[in-house]
Amino acid sequence: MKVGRRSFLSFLLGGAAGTALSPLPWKLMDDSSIWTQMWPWTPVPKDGEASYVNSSCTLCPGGCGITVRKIDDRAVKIEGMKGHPVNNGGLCILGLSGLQLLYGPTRVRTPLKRVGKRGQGRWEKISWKDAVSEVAETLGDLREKGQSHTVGFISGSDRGTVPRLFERFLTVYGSPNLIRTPSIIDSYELALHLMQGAQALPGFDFENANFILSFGSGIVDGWGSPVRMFRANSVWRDTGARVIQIEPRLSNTAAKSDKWIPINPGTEAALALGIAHVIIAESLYDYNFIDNYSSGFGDWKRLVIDKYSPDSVATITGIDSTTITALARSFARAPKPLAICGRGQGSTPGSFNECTAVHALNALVGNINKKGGIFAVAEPDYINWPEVEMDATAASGMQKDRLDGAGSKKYPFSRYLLNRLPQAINSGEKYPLKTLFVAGANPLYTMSDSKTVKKAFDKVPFIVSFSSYMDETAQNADLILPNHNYLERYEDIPTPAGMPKPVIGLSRPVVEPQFNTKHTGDFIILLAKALGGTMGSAFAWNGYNECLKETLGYKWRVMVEKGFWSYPDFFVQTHEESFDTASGKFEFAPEETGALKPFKPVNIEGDKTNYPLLLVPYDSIRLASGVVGDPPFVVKSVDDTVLKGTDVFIEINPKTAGEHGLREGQLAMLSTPVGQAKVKVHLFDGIMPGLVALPRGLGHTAYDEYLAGKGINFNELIGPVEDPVSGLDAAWGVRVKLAKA
Amino acid sequence: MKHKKAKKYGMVIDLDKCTGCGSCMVACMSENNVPFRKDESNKLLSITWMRVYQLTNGEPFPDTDICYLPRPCMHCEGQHEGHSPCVSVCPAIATDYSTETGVVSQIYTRCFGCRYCMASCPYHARYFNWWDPVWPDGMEKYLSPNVSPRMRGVVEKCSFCFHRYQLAKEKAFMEGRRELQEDEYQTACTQACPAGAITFGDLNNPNHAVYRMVKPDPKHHGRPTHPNAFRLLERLGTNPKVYYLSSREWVRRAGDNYLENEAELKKTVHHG
Amino acid sequence: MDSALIPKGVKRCPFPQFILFIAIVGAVLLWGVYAMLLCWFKGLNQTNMNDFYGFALWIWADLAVIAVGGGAFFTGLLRYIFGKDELKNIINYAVLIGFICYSSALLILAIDIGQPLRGWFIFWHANVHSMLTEVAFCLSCYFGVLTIEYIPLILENRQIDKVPFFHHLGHNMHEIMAVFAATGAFLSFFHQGSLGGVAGVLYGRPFAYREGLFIWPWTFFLFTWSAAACGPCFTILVTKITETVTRKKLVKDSAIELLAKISGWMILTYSIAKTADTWHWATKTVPSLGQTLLDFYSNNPFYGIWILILEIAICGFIPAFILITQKGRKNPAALWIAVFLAVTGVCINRWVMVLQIMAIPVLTFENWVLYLPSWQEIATTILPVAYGVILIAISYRYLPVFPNEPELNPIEALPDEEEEPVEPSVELEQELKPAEA
Amino acid sequence: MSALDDNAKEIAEDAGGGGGASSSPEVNTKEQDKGSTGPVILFFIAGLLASLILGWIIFPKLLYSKKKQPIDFNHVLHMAEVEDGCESCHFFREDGTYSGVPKLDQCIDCHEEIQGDSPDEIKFVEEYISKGREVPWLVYSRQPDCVFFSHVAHVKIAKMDCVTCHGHIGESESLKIYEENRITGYSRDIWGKSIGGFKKNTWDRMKMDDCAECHRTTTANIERTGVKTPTKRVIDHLVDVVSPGTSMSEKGSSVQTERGACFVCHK
Repeated sequence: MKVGRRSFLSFLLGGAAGTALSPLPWKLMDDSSIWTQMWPWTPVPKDGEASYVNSSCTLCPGGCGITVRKIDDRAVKIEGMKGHPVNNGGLCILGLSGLQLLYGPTRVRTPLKRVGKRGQGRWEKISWKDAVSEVAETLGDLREKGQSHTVGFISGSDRGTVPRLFERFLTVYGSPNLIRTPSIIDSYELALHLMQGAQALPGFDFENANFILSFGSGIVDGWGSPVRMFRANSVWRDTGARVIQIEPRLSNTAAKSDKWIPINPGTEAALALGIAHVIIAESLYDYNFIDNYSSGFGDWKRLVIDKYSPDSVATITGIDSTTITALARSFARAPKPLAICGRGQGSTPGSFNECTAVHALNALVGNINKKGGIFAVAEPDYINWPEVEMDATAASGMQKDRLDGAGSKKYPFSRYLLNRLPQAINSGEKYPLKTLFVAGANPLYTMSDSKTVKKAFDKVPFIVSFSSYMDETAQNADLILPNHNYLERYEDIPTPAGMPKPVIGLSRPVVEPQFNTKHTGDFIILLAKALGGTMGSAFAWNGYNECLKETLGYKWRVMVEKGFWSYPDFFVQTHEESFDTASGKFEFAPEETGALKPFKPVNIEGDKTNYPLLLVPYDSIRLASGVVGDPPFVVKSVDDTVLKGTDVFIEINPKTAGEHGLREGQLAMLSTPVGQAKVKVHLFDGIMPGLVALPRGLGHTAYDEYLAGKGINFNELIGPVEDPVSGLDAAWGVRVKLAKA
Repeated sequence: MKHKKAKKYGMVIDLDKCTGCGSCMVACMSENNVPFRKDESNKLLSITWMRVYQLTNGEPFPDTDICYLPRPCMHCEGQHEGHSPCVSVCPAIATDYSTETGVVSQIYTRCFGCRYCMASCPYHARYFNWWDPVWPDGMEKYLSPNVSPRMRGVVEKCSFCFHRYQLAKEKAFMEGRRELQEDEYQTACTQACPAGAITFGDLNNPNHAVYRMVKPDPKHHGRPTHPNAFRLLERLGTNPKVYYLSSREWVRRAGDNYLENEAELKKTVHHG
Repeated sequence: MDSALIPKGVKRCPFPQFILFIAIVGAVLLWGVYAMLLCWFKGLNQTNMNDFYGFALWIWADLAVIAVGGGAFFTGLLRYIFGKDELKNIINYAVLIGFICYSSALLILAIDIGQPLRGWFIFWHANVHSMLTEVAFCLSCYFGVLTIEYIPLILENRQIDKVPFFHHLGHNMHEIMAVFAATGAFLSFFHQGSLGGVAGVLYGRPFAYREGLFIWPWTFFLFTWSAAACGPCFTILVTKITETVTRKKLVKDSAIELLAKISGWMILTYSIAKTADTWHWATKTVPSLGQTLLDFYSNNPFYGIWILILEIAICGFIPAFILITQKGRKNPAALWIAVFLAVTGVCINRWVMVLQIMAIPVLTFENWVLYLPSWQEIATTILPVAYGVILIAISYRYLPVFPNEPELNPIEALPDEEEEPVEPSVELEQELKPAEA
Repeated sequence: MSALDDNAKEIAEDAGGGGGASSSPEVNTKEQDKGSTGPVILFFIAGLLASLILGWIIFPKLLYSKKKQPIDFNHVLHMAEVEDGCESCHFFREDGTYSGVPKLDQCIDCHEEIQGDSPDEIKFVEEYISKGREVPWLVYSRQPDCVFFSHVAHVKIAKMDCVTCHGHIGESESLKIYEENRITGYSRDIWGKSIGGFKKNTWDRMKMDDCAECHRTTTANIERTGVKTPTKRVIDHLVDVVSPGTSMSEKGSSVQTERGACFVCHK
C-alpha cells in the first residue's frame, strides 16, 4: 500500500497525541530542570557532623582566639572565640578568610628544591629526609671552614618557643645573625629600655583610657592587635572617651576619631614637644610623678621651653598655636590621657625621638604603669630550657659582630636592624652571608627599596624558606621547606602586640596536614640532630610537640582546653619598683637618646625641585601588607577607588591634582628617587594638598592569580632612612614626581 | 496564635562604631558559600550580599568626613505585610516573605533568572550569578553544607543567615523547646563584627536591644523614633528591617533623598 | 521553478534572485543564532548586563516589538469588531507582522532568562501577583491566537488550498476569525498593559513608579494605549517599505489612510495622557520622594531632558497632528515621516521605561551607571529582524498577503505556469515543504 | 472576508480544473484520498500506540540505570539486635541534626571480626572495616542539595514514624536495586516507582508536592471529619511548630503561597 502524504501526517499526529499522553515529555521537562538545579560542575558540600575547635590565629601579631567550625574532617568556617581576652568573639577580615589560605592554591605542597635560575619558578620535589641532609651538609661545611657566623636567620618574631628554637640553634651552631623583622615595637622597646631601664614590651591600657592622643597610629586600620583596637574604639564610643588623630590624611582612624588634626608629615615629634611645652608652661603636669619618680626633667624642660613654644611648633607642623595649646590642655586635664605613636599599622619603627617625645608626654601626665596608661610588660618567662653548651666554633662564631650592626658601637642599644642588612651584604665590608634562613617573614616583599634587597639576596649563595605559601621570598629561595599551615600545627602565641597583660595563646591543629609539610620546629630539631655534637645534645626533644608540651608544663592542659593562658596574678608594679635605670627613676632625657639635641626632622629621600610632592603610604585592614598576602575574599572586599583591574589608585587632593592637570581615574606616572610606577588617580578631599598616598599590601609578584600582579608594592618606591640614634628605619615617606602617563 | 508568636527579625547597625573593616563582608561570604573570581574590582559584577559603602560629606580639606555603611538585604516588609518591592514581582515565587520571621527568602533552584527582582530593588541588594561558581582545586573543601551553592543564571542575596535559624530550631526541638532565645539565632556578620556595631534580633520584642535602640513606630510602618536612627530610603515606603544609627547629621541625611533646604523627613508616600 | 506555488495573478521576482536575497538575510540570521547559542551555553556573562542593569537591551527589544506588534490586535479589532471593512486589505499583513513580533518577543525572552530550561516555571509555579506572569500568559495565549489568525493565510497557498481538507479548514477559520480578533484584542489589552505594569509597579524605583488606578499603575493604560496608537503606524511603515522594495502598490490608499487617521487620533490622545501622567509624577510623586524631575535627567548627556521632549513632543504630538489632518495623511512624504516618528516615539518610551530606570541611582551614595550592549546582545536583537524579513519575503512570495495586489498591478501576459500540469502528487510534496517550513 | 473567500474559490476552482470532468487526473486524486481514509486512521492509531509504548514502557527503561549497593544489608537481622528501633543506628546528634546512614565506627563494635559467613559480611569486614573505608551506600531517599528537611521536627516533635516517608525498608532482609535517574542522578524512589507519578502509599514518592500534600490533607481531613485522630493531631502539631499556617485551616506564613514560607524547607 502506498504511504501517502496524509497517511504519514496522521501517523505523526497519532504520535504527537500519544507522546502528549505519555509521561515522556513531562518527565523529561521536570528532570531537565532538576538537572539545571544540580549541574554536575557545581560542587555539593558534603554534610556531616558539626564540631568546633578552639585555636589561635597567627596571621598577624594580634593573637586573636578563633573557633573553627568543622563538618567531619573539613574546616568550613573560622569565627572569633567568645570570651577570649583579646577579641572576645570578633575577628578581622584576614582571620575570617584563613581557610582560603589553608585550602588555597598558594600552599607549598611538598619540600621543593630549585632547578634552573632563581625566581624562575622551576622546582623539583624532594623528600624531607633529603631536605634535612642537604641543609645539614651545607651548614656542616661552613662550620668546618669556621664560617658558622656567615649563617643568617630572618624571623618574623623572637618570642615563643619556635623563634627561641631558631635562636638556640644559631647559638649552638655559632652565629649571632638572628634578625627579627622590624616594627614600631623596636622603637618602643628601645625607649622603654633607655627611659625606664626595662626589657619589656609596651602595653597600652586602652580600655580604661579616656583621652587618646594618637600620632598617626591607625587605631582602626590594623595598629597593634587589630580586633582588640576595634573593640577599644567601640568602648570609647560608649564611655565617651575622646580620640584625637594627628596625621596628614583622613584615614579610617581619623574619620572615627572625635577630632582629626592634619599635620605636616614627619613633624609629629615637634608637636609632641610643643604640647609638652604648654603642659609645663601652664604646670599642668603630674607633680608627684615628676618630682618623685623622674630624673633629667630639668634639662629636658629647659630644651622644651626654649625651643618648642606653640608658635615655633606651629610653623613646623602647620597646626596653629591655639589648637596646640587647646590640645595640650585637654590632654593634660583628661583623667586618663594616653599618647601613642607608630604610623598606620606601625610596620616601620619610625624616628626614635618621635617615640621618646610621645612617651615623655605620658610621663608628664604620670600615667606610666597605671590604669589607663602605658605599661612595660615583661615577657612571661615560661621558656626555661637547659643552658646550651657551646663548642669552640660556636663560641668564636658568637663573638663576631652582627652583620646588621645591631649592638655595635654605633648602635649599642638596638637588637635587630634588618633594614641595614642589604647594604651590609652588598658592600661586603664586614663578611659575606653564605646561608640565609627565612621563617615567618617575607623580606623580599616587606623590606623597602626592593631592588637593593633583591640584589643583596642574589649575593647569598644559599637561601632556605620555611614559608607555607609561595611568597616572594620563597619564590627566590633555593630550598622551600614548607611549614604546616597555622591551622595544622601546634605553636604557642606570646603576648599580642600592645596588650597590657601577658597572655599566651595556643595555636593547634584544626585539621590534619593537607600536604607533605613539616613543622619548622621539627625541622630545626632534626637538623640539629643531623649536625650532631653539641647541637644534637642541645635539642634533646623527640619533636616539636614534645618540646612545647614540656615547656608549657602544667599550663598545657589549660591551654588545650581554653585555647589560651592568661596571668591572673599579673600585678602592676608601683612606681618605686618600675624603673631599672641608673637613677632608678624615669629618665626624661637619657643622653644616649639625643633627646637634648634640638629636633631635626627625618630627612627623607629626594630633592624638592625634581620631586615636588610627598608620597606617603597608608594602611588598610583590608590590605594585608605583612608576612601573608590577601586571600581572595579580602581582595574582593577592596574598594574600586583603591584597585581597579590591576591598577592601583593614588589618593591626591583635588587642588594638587588640578595643579598637575590630573582628573579622576586618569593614569599617571609616579617617580621617586628609588623607583617608578604607573598608577591611577583618585581625587580625595581628605588628604593634605601636596601629598600623594599609596596603599600598602598590593603589588605582589607571588601568591595566586587573585592577588599577584595587582597594583604596586609601595616598598619599590621608598628606601630606608637610618635613624641616627636607633639605626632603625625612620622613613615615613619619600619625595615624588607625578606626571600624566 | 502563631501571629502572637510571629517574629520580625531585624538589624541595627551603629555607624558610629562601624570602622569599615569589612569583616562583615567576608564573614558573610565564607558563611554563605559566596563565590569569587580573579578580578572582583568591577563592583557591578561582584557578589557581596553584605556590601560596605564609603560615604563622604563632600566637604573640601580639611573639613572632609567619611563614614562607612554596611548594606545587607533590607528584608523590606513593604506597606502591607510582605509587599516588599521584590517579592511581589517574582513571576515564579522564587522569592517569598515569611510572616513567621519577616525574612525575605530566595530559592535559587526555583529562580530561573529573569532578574525582575533586581530591577525592583532600590538597594541593589540582589546579585545575579553571571558566571558558574568555580573554586580553585581543593578550596571547595571549606564549603558549608548548610547553604546550597548557587548555579549560574540565578539571583542570590542576603538571607539573614536563615540556615542558622533552621539549625537553632533543630537544636531547640532536640531539647524539646519550641521557642528560640534571642542569642540562639545570630547572623554571621553580627557575630564577626569586631566593633560590635551590628545588633540582630526580634523587632517585635520590646525587651530586645534592636527594639530599644531604634524604637520603631508601629503607626508609621516601623519608622524609627530614636533621633539618631534612620532607615535607607525611608520615604519610598519599602519599610526595611535594617536600621542605622549615627550621631552625624550628614550621615543620617545621606540615607534618603531630600529636596534642597528641606528640613526633616516628611510622611512617606502610600500606594496600592 | 517555484512558480506553481506563487499566487495566481501576481508577478514575483525570479527564483534565483529570491534565493540570493534569502541567503544574504539568512547569513545575518545565522550570526544571531550563533550569539544566541553562546548565551545559552556559556551563560549571560556573554552580555554587558550587570547587577545594576538586570534589564537591558533585550527587555527593551521585547517591549518594543510587542508595542509595534500591537498593530495586529488593533487593526483586527477595527476590522472585525468595529467592522471597518476597508481594513481587510491590510489585515493579513498586520497579522503577519504581529505574528513575527510576538514570536520574536518569546524568542528573546527565552534568551534573556538565566535558566532557559526552567523557563516553564513561570507557568507551572506562576505567581499571580507578578506583572511578568501576566505578561507571560497573555503573550503566549495571544501568540497562539496570532498563529491561528496566520494559518488561514498559509492555507491560501495555491497548492495547499487544492487539498479540500485544508481549503475548507481555511474557509471555516475565516468564518470565526472575529472571535479570535476579539480574544486577541482582549489579551492584548492585558499584556500590553501588564508590560507597562512591569515598570509601573516598581515602587522602589521612583523613576518607574507611577501611582495608579485601582490595582494598576498608570503605565498599564499608557502602554496599551501607545501600542494601539503606534502599532498600526508600524504596520503602515512596513507596508510602505515593502511597497518600495517590491516597487509595487500593494494596499489601497483608502485602507492606509483610514488606519493612519485612526492612529493619528490615538497618538494625540495618548500624548495628552502621557503628558498628564508625566506632569502628575513630576509634581506630586517625585517631590514626595525628595527628588525633582531634573534629578532623573541630569548628570549625563545620554539621559538628558532632551529624551523626554523627543519622546512626547517630537515623536508624539507632531506625528499625531500630521495624521489627523487630511493633507498630512495624503502627502506621502508627510505620512512617511509621521509613521516613522510615531514608531520611534513608542520605542523611545519603552527604552526609557527599561534602561533609564536601571541607570538612575536611588541610594544617594550610588552613581549613575551607563551601559553598552555586547555584540552578542546586538546580534541576538537583530536576529528577530532577519527572521522577520525572511518570513515576510516567503509569505509575500507564496501567499496572497495583499488582496489588492492583482487588481493594483494587473499582469498583461498570462503567467506561463498555466501550461504545466498541476497534480497533487508526490513530487509536489517536496516543493511544498519550503512553503510550509 | 468575502474577498478572501472569492480568492479561495477561484483558486479551488482552478485546482478542480474542468469541474467534474471525470477523465482529468484530479479525480483520481480524489479517489485516492477516499481510498486512503482507512489507512489514514490506521496510521493514526499506529502512531498513537507506538508513542504510548515508547513513553510508558521503553522510556523509563532508558531513563534509569540499575545499580547494586556495594554490599547487601539485612535490616531485619539488625532490628532484632537493637533496643530502640531505627534510632539505634539512624540516630540524632546532640545538636538536633540527623546522622542518616551509619558510619563505620557504629558498626565496628560488632563487626571487628567477621560475623557469620555471608559473602557480603566478609566483603564488608575485609574491604571496608579493616581498611577503614566508609561504605559508599547509595541512598534511596537522597534529596537535592537545596532541600532542608528537619528529621527532628518530624520525628521528635510530630512523633511521626519512619515508615510514613521511608516505607517498610526496616523490615527488608536485603537491599533492593538502586535505580538512578541518568539525567538528575537521583534515586527513582524520589519520583516514585510509577513513571506516571501515581502513588498508593505516603512513601511511594518523595517530591516537594508530596511534602505539601501531607502538610495540607491532614488538616483538610479534620475539617471533613471533625475528629482529630492521634496521627492527625500530631501532624497538626508538626504543622504548627515547624511552619505555622502550613495547614490550610489557617493562612500560612508565606505571603506568596499562603502556605509554609519557602525557607522552611529550602536552604
